[in-house]
Amino acid sequence: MTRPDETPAATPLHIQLGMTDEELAAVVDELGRRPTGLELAMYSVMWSEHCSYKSSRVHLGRLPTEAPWVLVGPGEGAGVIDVGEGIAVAIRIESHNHPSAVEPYQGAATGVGGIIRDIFSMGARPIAVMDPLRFGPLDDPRTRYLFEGVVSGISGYGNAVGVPTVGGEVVFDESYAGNPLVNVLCLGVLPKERLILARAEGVGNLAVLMGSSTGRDGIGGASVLASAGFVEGSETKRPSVQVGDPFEEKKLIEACLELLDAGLAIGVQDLGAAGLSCAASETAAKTGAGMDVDAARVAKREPGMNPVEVLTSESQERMLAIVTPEHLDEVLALCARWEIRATVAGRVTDSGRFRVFDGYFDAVGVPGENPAPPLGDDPSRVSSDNPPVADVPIGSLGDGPLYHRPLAPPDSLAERQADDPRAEMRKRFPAGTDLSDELLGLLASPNVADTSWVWRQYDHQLFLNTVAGPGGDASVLRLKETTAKALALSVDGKGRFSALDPKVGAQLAVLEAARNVACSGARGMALVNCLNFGNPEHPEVMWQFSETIDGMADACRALGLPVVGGNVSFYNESHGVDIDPTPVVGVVGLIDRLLAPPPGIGLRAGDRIVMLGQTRPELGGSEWATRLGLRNGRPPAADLESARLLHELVASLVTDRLVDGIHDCSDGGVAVTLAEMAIAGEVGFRVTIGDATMCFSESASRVVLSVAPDRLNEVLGRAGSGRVPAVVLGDAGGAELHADGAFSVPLPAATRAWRDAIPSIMRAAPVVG
Amino acid sequence: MSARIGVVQFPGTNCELDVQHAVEQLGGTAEILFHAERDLRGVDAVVVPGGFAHGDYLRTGAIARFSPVMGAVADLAAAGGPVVGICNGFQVLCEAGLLPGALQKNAGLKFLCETVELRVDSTASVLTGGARRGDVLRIPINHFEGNYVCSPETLAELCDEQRVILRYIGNPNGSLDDIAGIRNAAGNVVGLMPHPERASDLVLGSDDGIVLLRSLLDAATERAALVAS
Amino acid sequence: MARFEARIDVSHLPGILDPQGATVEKALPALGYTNVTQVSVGKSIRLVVDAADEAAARAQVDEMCHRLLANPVIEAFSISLAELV
Amino acid sequence: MARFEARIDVSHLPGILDPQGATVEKALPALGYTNVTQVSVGKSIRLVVDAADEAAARAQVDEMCHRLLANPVIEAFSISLAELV
Ligand SMILES: Nc1ncnc2c1ncn2[C@@H]1O[C@H](COP(=O)(O)OP(=O)(O)O)[C@@H](O)[C@H]1O
Ligand SMILES: [Mg+2]
Repeated sequence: MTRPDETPAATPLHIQLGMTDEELAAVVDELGRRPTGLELAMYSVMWSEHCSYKSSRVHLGRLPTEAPWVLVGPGEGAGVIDVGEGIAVAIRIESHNHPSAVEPYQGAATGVGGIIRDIFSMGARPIAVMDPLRFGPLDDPRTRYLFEGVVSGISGYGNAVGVPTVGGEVVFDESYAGNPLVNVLCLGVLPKERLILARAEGVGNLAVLMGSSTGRDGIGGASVLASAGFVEGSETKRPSVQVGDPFEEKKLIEACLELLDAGLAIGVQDLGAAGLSCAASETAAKTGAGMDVDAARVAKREPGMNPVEVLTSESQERMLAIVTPEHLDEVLALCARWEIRATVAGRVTDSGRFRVFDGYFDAVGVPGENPAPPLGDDPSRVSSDNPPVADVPIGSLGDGPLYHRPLAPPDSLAERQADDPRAEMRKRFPAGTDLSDELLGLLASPNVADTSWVWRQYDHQLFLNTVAGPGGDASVLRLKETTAKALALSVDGKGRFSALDPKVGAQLAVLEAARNVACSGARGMALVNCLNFGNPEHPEVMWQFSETIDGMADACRALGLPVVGGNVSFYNESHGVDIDPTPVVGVVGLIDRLLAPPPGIGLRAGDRIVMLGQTRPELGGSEWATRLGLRNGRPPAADLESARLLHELVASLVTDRLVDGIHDCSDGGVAVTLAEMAIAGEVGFRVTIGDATMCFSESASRVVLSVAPDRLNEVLGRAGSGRVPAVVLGDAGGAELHADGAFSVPLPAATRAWRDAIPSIMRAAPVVG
Repeated sequence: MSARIGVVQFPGTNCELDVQHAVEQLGGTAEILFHAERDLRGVDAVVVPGGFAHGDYLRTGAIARFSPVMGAVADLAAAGGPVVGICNGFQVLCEAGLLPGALQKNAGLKFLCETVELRVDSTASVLTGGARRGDVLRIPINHFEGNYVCSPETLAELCDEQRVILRYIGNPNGSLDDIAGIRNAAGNVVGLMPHPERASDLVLGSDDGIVLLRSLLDAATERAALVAS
Repeated sequence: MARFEARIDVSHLPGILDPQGATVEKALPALGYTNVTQVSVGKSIRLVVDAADEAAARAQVDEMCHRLLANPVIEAFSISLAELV
Repeated sequence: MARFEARIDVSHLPGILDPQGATVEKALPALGYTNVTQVSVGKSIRLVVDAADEAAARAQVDEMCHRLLANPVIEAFSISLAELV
């Protein structure tokens, strides 16, 4: 465990804490003296990549963040948008990649716990979680162990804390074999007047620490896990594994929301990375006030914990509430009712400094009691001439270094882009080849196959909002707080495309999420991103990052989607190899009047099948090419304007109930889209698509519709006036998946291949750590 | 007059608002009873809803059954008042000894959230009074510990006295004799793993749970009349 | 007044099936362990209790097991005590 | 070939949070037990293994704990063996 007092004398402390000599110099400069051990520990965590965004900040500014309905943009616990009728929605996404690689169950569980705290710390009731997940190939036992553990962790924590997991993603690709990606999104609803920010102001007001006791677990978690790349074995990190307690968090949710309803808090902040040092200093820094903290007032889990451990511990399920002394008793009573610990750990000052004491508040009469010391601990000394163990300018912790890291495209990129899979595919699959086995193979690919093995383990129905749960395009949640509004949510990432062109890859991720949302009849309202990248000290990685930001910014502008929050995860690498750049986006859309569930993805017998959008011979980065070992080429083009037109048309077709079934084209191309629609509708089809390339191309901005014959003309007419290309592919009916000259597969065979793929792999040979 | 249903809230309970919503959609009134309360404020019936009371730590329902409110719930049950435990509530009623048996981890050792088919096997209970024997209902389950077990003697008793009110068609969790829900001898205390409140609105996929919730409301109304007279 | 550490071993009653034990047992052969049988998974609870003497401590722990720590309907328990000095 | 019964006691590593133990401990005073501290809840696994001798049996059970029965990242385990005759 990285504890300053335990580390070998050889390497200087700041190096052990992951700080550079320059960063230490900056601290000395800031303080005009050498920092104390505690001060150094606090700076090391607060200035870590994870907390300070020191490598990414210079780029993130290029994202569009504004729209009239945005109430809170990036920079707070969560983004907040106004959905009307006095109701607002808070949303945020976070990564927990490294902890999940060390201990999949607890890593994922504490990831869920952390993102949920971000949401209710804004005054919102968390009502939905989504979990975009990425692993190595599923035939590797280590991957099965991680997959099983992560899914169990999300299930175990999310279900018990009482927040439904309504959707997500699972992707399996060799790029993530050594470094899985576990991202979690949370969404909450609140009456606008309950919105609260993490602010500490008013000299003499008190910082009440609520929830779990503070332990040695997770000390230095942020700096060690997020700054140092994830290393094989990782023995050194194991002691900093965190165990989540969903029961404690559930009580915290109820207590905090009650606190805010009663108007008892001035500000609320969750304790996350850097624990108390971050929460206490950040809240006061935002108002230019100061903060005194007394480590002796913090309830400790273990005997003999020193202030360094107390201030940097990242123990889970803790919140900080800023309250006035008059309200203290009420706050403590409310916490007692919910059976959660609450202790006065800090006091707001006007010193402009962050000061940490160890036994001082009693002496100077700060209200509140010292918690009972853990067994074997001697009560901490108390004296009024007890000097601070840390005393720093309060702003300096939060305003870490800013790096303009060098950028350079990977040398191999041009070569990879030039190497298009098409020629090779034509060789392997000359015109007229029967593609039935190719289709069956794709349906059985874990990237395409039925994911219900995952989401059946998640409570995805709690709160009676889930109108469309996992298994379709976007998830749809009704807002019972409103007359008839509903939200649509989708998370998507396109790492393979990003690897071939990070700018286009980012655009394609935004387009797919927005397209999914449009397919449920919603209008896109906001986007959050989770940017999973390799080592920022590699110029290629920073180039990929910069390109990603530009691509995402363009796509968001074109679609009118403000970016209301995000998260950057660097150092996703193993054995020095960086993961494919993997921006994951979550898009939330609004349905103004939800009168009946959206049509869903199923075909209806007797319907005509219509494709909106244009298919081009685009196989670069496609599931089909990748399965056959071809990972090169260019990703599909991302035509932003035609995407915007498509989304508008599709949303109106759905809200006007002109289609019986609708599904967007993504992994595996239109052939897979049609197969999924057939499986869902339990009916076959006869269509004309074209050759293998046309069947499996992953051209963007395409949607397949199941349309009643008597509505066909209206649909085609609307497409025409909406300037969206539309073709009739054929008809739904029978028990055969048939495409002229391409494939012909019995529906039961397709259904089995798709449904059994993941369960049978997970049943085979039990997973081993 | 509309029946008043009390919905118990332990720390960790999470379905209380859903049950309240569903009851009110059906024209009943429902109020939350915090676990620390000792009296039931004169409600006509009690629902112990789903969730994770006390985190399900140690055993599901093990700690919850000692909450002050449970004394009053036991009194209501003894007096013939309707008491229904849904999911975690079923587990609590078993731990409290108001219903026989116990619920263990699912046979597959996985949490299961899915819609299952149930057959109504007894209508002699406050929850199935309005249903017909043999009716098949599509209602979601949402549990890790729904695997019903009891001694052979208890099972024989349950079967002989037709106290199994709901059975799974296609047992999802390994429950003994496909048991999804049982009642006490008098029929006023019921426990079931499936969530009727999650099947109370077509926009959510099924309204097969309404017949059960209605039966409960009717039983509560009867109880109210009885107490009044 | 003396202080005792109690270890309580909670296991399934005979005849009550044990889903966890069964699953583990099923998993073992695929891991190359073909010589393992009768796997059962129970709980092991540790606590420290202050009491006048061992008899009093045992009586209290036994009562705690009956009331809370074990479920007599499906579980058996055994208690071992050690005085802490 | 001999046959051994193994009892494996799985507990939390020091410093690793034990929410179950903490919650049980908090619940006890309400039941009238005010003299109980340091409650922790772990797993107790029983199994029967056939092996050449005790050393072989112990080696295999230890390996099984590392691979499957315990999670060395957050759990400690101790093994006790008894030959069955
Ligand atoms: N890890 C997961 N957790 C919950 N739901 C998931 C997960 N992975 C996939 N799903 C659900 O399965 C469905 C299909 O996922 P996906 O194929 O990624 O959708 P799309 O291709 O339309 O983005 C979606 O409804 C998604 O929410
Ligand atoms: Mg889709």
